[in-house]
Amino acid sequence: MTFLDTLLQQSPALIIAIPLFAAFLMPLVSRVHSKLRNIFAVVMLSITGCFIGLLATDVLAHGPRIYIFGGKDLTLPLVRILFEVDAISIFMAIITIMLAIIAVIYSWSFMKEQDGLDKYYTLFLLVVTSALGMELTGDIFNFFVFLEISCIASCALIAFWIYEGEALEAAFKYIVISSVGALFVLFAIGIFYAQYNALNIATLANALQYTFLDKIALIILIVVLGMKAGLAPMHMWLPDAYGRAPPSVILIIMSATLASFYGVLRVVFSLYGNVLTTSIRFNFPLHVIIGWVLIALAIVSILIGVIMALIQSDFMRLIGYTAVAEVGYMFLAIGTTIAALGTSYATVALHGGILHVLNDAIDIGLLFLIAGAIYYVTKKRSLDDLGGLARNMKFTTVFFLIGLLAVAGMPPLNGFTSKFLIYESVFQLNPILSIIAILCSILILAVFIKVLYAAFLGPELPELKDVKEAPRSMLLAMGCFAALAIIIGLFPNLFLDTLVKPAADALLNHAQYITTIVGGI
Amino acid sequence: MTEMTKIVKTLANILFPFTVIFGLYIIAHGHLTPGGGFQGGAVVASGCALLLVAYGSRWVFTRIKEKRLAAFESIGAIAFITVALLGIVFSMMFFGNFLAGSNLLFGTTPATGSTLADFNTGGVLPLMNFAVGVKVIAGLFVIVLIMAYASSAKEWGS
Amino acid sequence: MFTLETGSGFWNPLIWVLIIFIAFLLFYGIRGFGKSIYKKDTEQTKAFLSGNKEPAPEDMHVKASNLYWGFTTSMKSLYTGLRKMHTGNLSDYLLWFIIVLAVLFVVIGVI
Amino acid sequence: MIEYIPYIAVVCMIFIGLYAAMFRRNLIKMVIGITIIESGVNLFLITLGYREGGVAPIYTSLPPGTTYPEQMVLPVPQALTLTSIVIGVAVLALMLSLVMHIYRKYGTLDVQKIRRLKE
Repeated sequence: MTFLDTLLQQSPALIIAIPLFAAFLMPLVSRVHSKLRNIFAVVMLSITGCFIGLLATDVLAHGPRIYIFGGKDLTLPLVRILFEVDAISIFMAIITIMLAIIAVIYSWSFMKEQDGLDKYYTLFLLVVTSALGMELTGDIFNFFVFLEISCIASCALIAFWIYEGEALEAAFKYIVISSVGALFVLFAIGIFYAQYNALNIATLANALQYTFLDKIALIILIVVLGMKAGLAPMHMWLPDAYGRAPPSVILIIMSATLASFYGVLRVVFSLYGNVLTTSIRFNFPLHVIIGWVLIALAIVSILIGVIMALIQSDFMRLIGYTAVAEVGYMFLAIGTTIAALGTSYATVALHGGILHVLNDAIDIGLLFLIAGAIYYVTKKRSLDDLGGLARNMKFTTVFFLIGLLAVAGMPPLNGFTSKFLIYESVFQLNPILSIIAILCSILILAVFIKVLYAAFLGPELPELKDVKEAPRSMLLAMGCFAALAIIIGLFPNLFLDTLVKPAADALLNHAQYITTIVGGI
Repeated sequence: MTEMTKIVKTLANILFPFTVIFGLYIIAHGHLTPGGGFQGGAVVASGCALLLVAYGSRWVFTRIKEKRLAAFESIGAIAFITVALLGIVFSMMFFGNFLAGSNLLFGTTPATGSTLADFNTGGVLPLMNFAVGVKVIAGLFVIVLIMAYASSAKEWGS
Repeated sequence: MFTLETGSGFWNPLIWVLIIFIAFLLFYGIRGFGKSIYKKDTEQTKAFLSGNKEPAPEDMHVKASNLYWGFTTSMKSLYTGLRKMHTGNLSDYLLWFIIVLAVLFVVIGVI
Repeated sequence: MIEYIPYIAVVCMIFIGLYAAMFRRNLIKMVIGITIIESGVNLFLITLGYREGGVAPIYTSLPPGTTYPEQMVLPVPQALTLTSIVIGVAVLALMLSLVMHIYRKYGTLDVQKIRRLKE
């Protein structure tokens, strides 16, 4: 057992332990020196990134890997907490750690003159830990605990600018919605434990008979995790929270949101995998009904997100509504996959949906960083009193152009690759859905053209005369996202074959997910 | 909260040590009797609430520094995670119970069936209980103090 | 290796960029043949306001909220409906959560 | 019928809590409503582990003559409830401190008036 093998074997636990350890070391480290604190945060996150990369190479090569907390081997009754790392969970972990590292680099200079930064970094690392925990865990109660930690920590982060009343209001709305939702998830977990006397996702999936109570649990899990991901009529907390939090915090809340989206995937594909095709309702199999429910909610959230984004004047709130529309695209792809389970274009839709998770994280992240840079330099939130920023904010304008083309799904950039896959496959399910998706993508382009004209072009405003370019670490963060957007745009197959296809296969054949645990006993 | 009369203060003086000792007892015997880090910490924090009610928040604030509580809280959390990481070092498993069965601290394995409680059992569990206890005591102290401070705005004249 | 195969179509970004680059060169060449009577900062570049004095550039800047003025006024009924729906009231957020829960209860067949 | 009463109590508490959270205008009453929902769900978890004539699952204080694995009450749901109570304390403390700050900034606790972030 070489040293690397032992590291690999322990990596699922270390991926959670290191950021947690760093989170609680932060108050002590920041007593020494503030610059040391920033370096400490970046170093700890990149170590976690290395472990995730190490684990990714192994999981993509040899299939799911289990990690048992506190016990050597699988013994019945399965009481220990299990981590089951799958191709889809390691893909989401890569996105989370990428967002976290870039957000730390960004907040290096964005948060320079704020105080209370050791609590900021502690909460920051707690949200990263809980997002990673939600993605790696194989135990449904452990998923609930990480969901709650991410709720509490990100709510405290939304309220970071405590002197602004709106941030407090947004944080209070977020915590009330999340805690009511999480209590319903706990109710669903109680239902599972009552019937199957197990908390492990694989044993539950194996034993699930889709009784009356399981229907209730399925609905509660889909609705709550959909609300946490920002699905249609329950999306209203998202523009409030994204509009009023510091931009590096928004990146982290977005990774928690994508972890909830991963939760929906895990519930529908793995937990209810066996019963999706067998149980009948209105003489349709269950997967058609769930698929069309998700598609309906997705179309509503795309329409609401885009139409509301058009009339916004606050820049960050406008991107919040676009984020709701982008989550709608993801659920549209997942809904098509579930509705048309087993057909060829279903797997293409799943590839599009999973790739769109990565692309959306990069594009919306880039736009939030740009909005943060503008707020940092001009201290103005509303687009009405901005103008002519392109003159002295050259790099930010170039990054904004890349972000604009990417989020609207224009060809050379990464938004197009995943939206192209989604359009192609959704068209084969029902052409009208694809038409609505394309039109709304054009409306997103219109929204950001408005921002381009209002904020960047136009004459020089007198009060914005002495505007300087954003500091270097912000430009570095924006540069990373812009480079990633171009690379994924020009070489989609690189990411599609190595990361997205194994992740889609891991979701589709849920038997492998179950046998790694149930078979092992 | 404003100060209370002399009688309440003397009663608080008598009661406070007993609540703290009772809370520490619950933390220490977490692996034997019902209780553990969180419940014991809550009992000790109720002692702090007792002091706040009896002596008023201004007096308590001069005695308990918020900075030191934050340090205690992170020390408790770091102790918990180091014990878990030591599980990897000694027994190749995160949260591994490397002390159980070894004749080191808390090492003896208890006999099955209804036996008398033996404090020296449970391996890593008591250590984790102590760490969680320290963290919860500091954490709940801070919550009680901040709530007292925020709700008595007129007393502080802010 | 670089083409993205979806069941019913394909997409190759590199060839697309190549074509756009060639088209750009072509366009630049054609532009060269145009008459170069355009001189900067002369009467040609002044906006024709039928003799009125040109206001200061700051006031000419169209603000963001009235940029899509036509679109928003034509969709006036939709927008007033959507604005009323987004009340920002926390009780309504929970109400929407319960409504979606109830709709799904009916659709997925609990009641 | 007698063993269904805790489940009926759970459903009633969840509905009362939801009613309070949704239709009460005072923020603090909403927070109290959420605590009621939380205790309802905790009651649900506890009643799952109930055993007829059960004994607390602690070896050292077993009353004489109990066959210990069968008559013991299930410890796992109690562990779940304990974690849920710990999380409930944290969420409650956060919500109440936010309510205090909101009162200081908005001057009111009426949820209808705390609506600066609308459409």
